Amino acid sequence: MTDGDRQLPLDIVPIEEAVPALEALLFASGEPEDVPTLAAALEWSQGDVRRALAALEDDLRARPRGIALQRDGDRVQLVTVARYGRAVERLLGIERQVKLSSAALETLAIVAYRQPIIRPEIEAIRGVDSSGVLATLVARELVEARGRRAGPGNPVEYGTTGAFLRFFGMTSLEDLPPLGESVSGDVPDVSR
Amino acid sequence: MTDGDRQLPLDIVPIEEAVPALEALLFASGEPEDVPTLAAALEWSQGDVRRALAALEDDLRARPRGIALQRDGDRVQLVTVARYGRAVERLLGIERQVKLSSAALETLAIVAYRQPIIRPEIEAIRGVDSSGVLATLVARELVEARGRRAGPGNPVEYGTTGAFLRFFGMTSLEDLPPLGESVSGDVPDVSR
Amino acid sequence: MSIERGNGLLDGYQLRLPSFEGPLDVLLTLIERERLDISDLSLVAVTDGFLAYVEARQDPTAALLAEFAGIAARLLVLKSRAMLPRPAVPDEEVDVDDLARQLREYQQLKRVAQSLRATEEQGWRSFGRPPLVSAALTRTVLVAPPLGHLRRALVRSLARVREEAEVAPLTRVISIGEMLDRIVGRLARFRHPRRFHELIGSRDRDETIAGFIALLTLWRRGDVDVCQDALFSDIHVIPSAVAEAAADD
Repeated sequence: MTDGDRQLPLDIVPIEEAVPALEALLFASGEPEDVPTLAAALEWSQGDVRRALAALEDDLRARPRGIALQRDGDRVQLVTVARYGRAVERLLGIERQVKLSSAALETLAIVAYRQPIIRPEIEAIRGVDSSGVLATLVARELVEARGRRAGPGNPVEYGTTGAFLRFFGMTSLEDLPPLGESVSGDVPDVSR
Repeated sequence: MTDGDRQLPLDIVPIEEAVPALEALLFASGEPEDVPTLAAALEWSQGDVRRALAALEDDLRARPRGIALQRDGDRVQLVTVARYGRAVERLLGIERQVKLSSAALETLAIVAYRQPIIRPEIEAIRGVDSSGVLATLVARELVEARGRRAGPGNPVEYGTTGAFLRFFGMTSLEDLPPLGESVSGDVPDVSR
Repeated sequence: MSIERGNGLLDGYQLRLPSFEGPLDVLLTLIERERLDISDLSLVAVTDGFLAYVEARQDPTAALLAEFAGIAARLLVLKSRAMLPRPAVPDEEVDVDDLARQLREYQQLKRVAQSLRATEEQGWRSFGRPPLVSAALTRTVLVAPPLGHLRRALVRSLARVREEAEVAPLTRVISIGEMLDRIVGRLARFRHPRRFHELIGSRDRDETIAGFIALLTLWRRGDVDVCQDALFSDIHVIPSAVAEAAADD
């Protein structure tokens, strides 16, 4: 993509760009998506999405590619081709030492001390969007959904897991270092 | 290559299939990978991996595609092209975040061009205290601590993240807008 | 009693006060509004406008006032040099305090920030891909930080929010204009040389800075004369009327 392409954003993606646009959407999703969902995101008709999916499928088959379109009933998903499966397994088998980012540690601390907590409450404390970092903590099984809070929208409540306790070498949440009076009183209460 | 051939997992990927193989690996990983890790997974030399990455980058740019190769230092990752940013946001249900403040953008620009940079250097350029705005950028994972600079007090050095590149639809720091030439040094001398 | 308002620029600035990020931002806006290139000469040209802006700011925090005062002092040094005959300025001093160069660098980065803002508003943005949950668990060996870091992370997060929520100033600090009135009032009462700290009536750091700028302003207007026995010693302030009377004798 060159600077020349850097035009205004595409609020509505033209139908001629069906193949790259669907590739971008299915790549970012990582989950099976159905036609109505894709149609809503692209603001196209469902018929246009179906034709576009067929075009993407043809395009992926026409050249040697590492990814393919998988159909499961009316749901579609991008997956890696079997041909490179062994290399993919080797890659995913290579252990990497990863430290929690400071954003992840901060979010984990908020969940640990304030559980059960909903995302807007976390964001009220941190002052920034926390959906991505929360998803990472859930993927690493340090944080989990605990159910839904009664109220408008029934938001998901989050809490820490057993893996979280083991990770920090604790036997229960009572092992968390005490916060002290001065800190515990200052948490913004967004429920009011 | 027929469909039948593609079903067979290869133990060692021939170098001719570098482009689709790397596409499969980076797709499956979803995270930034460095050259040694990719080389270990493919059982290729690091030089081969570097050449293969360049070939993948060229291939992705040669046709209208939905994904691109992001380079952040020595780490590479597949990302969606910025052109479909709005449609991806709608699919993932990402609400538009609170806009970055002018102070945050100013600080971000300074970190991007002058990295690695320490806080006093940022403040020397901006002329104002920047501790609060820097903490916000770190919390948003647009800026990260990179280590400490040798010297008095061993101050923390900051740099931009992969999330910074994606936030502004860049695939590498080379996509940063150029610093204005007209102001780079040859300012007309009005005293004449 | 009010100090001169540089070319009537001030009215426009009062409307735009909240958008300024600091003294360099104000300076840059003044220069760009006059369509000047950044140079020592153009800095001198907007010095009055800058001082008027500092005076008009209603609610500067202590830290911000100090930053504005620092730039004001550098501007006044430039201005005094411009007024003095050339040979009086040692050459090596010219590069020591290169405000113009700093402002040019700031201007460049400010333009980049504006371009980033446009990109952000366009929604021109890339996305990665979530790692497979199984891959996130099997591949990555998370290195646990010490338990105490958890508590520290929460405390830091809470502290950050408090810091940013603090839009109101800590305390009401004296404005340059008020300080000018105070100094002029006391000078009028005494009618003979006084020491700087007697005139401002405070040892508070911010009031001292405000007092110093006010004094420089009075000196620039020719209302007072100043002298100092030694470096860093207290400044003696002589009302011009007194100095002229002494000269006439």
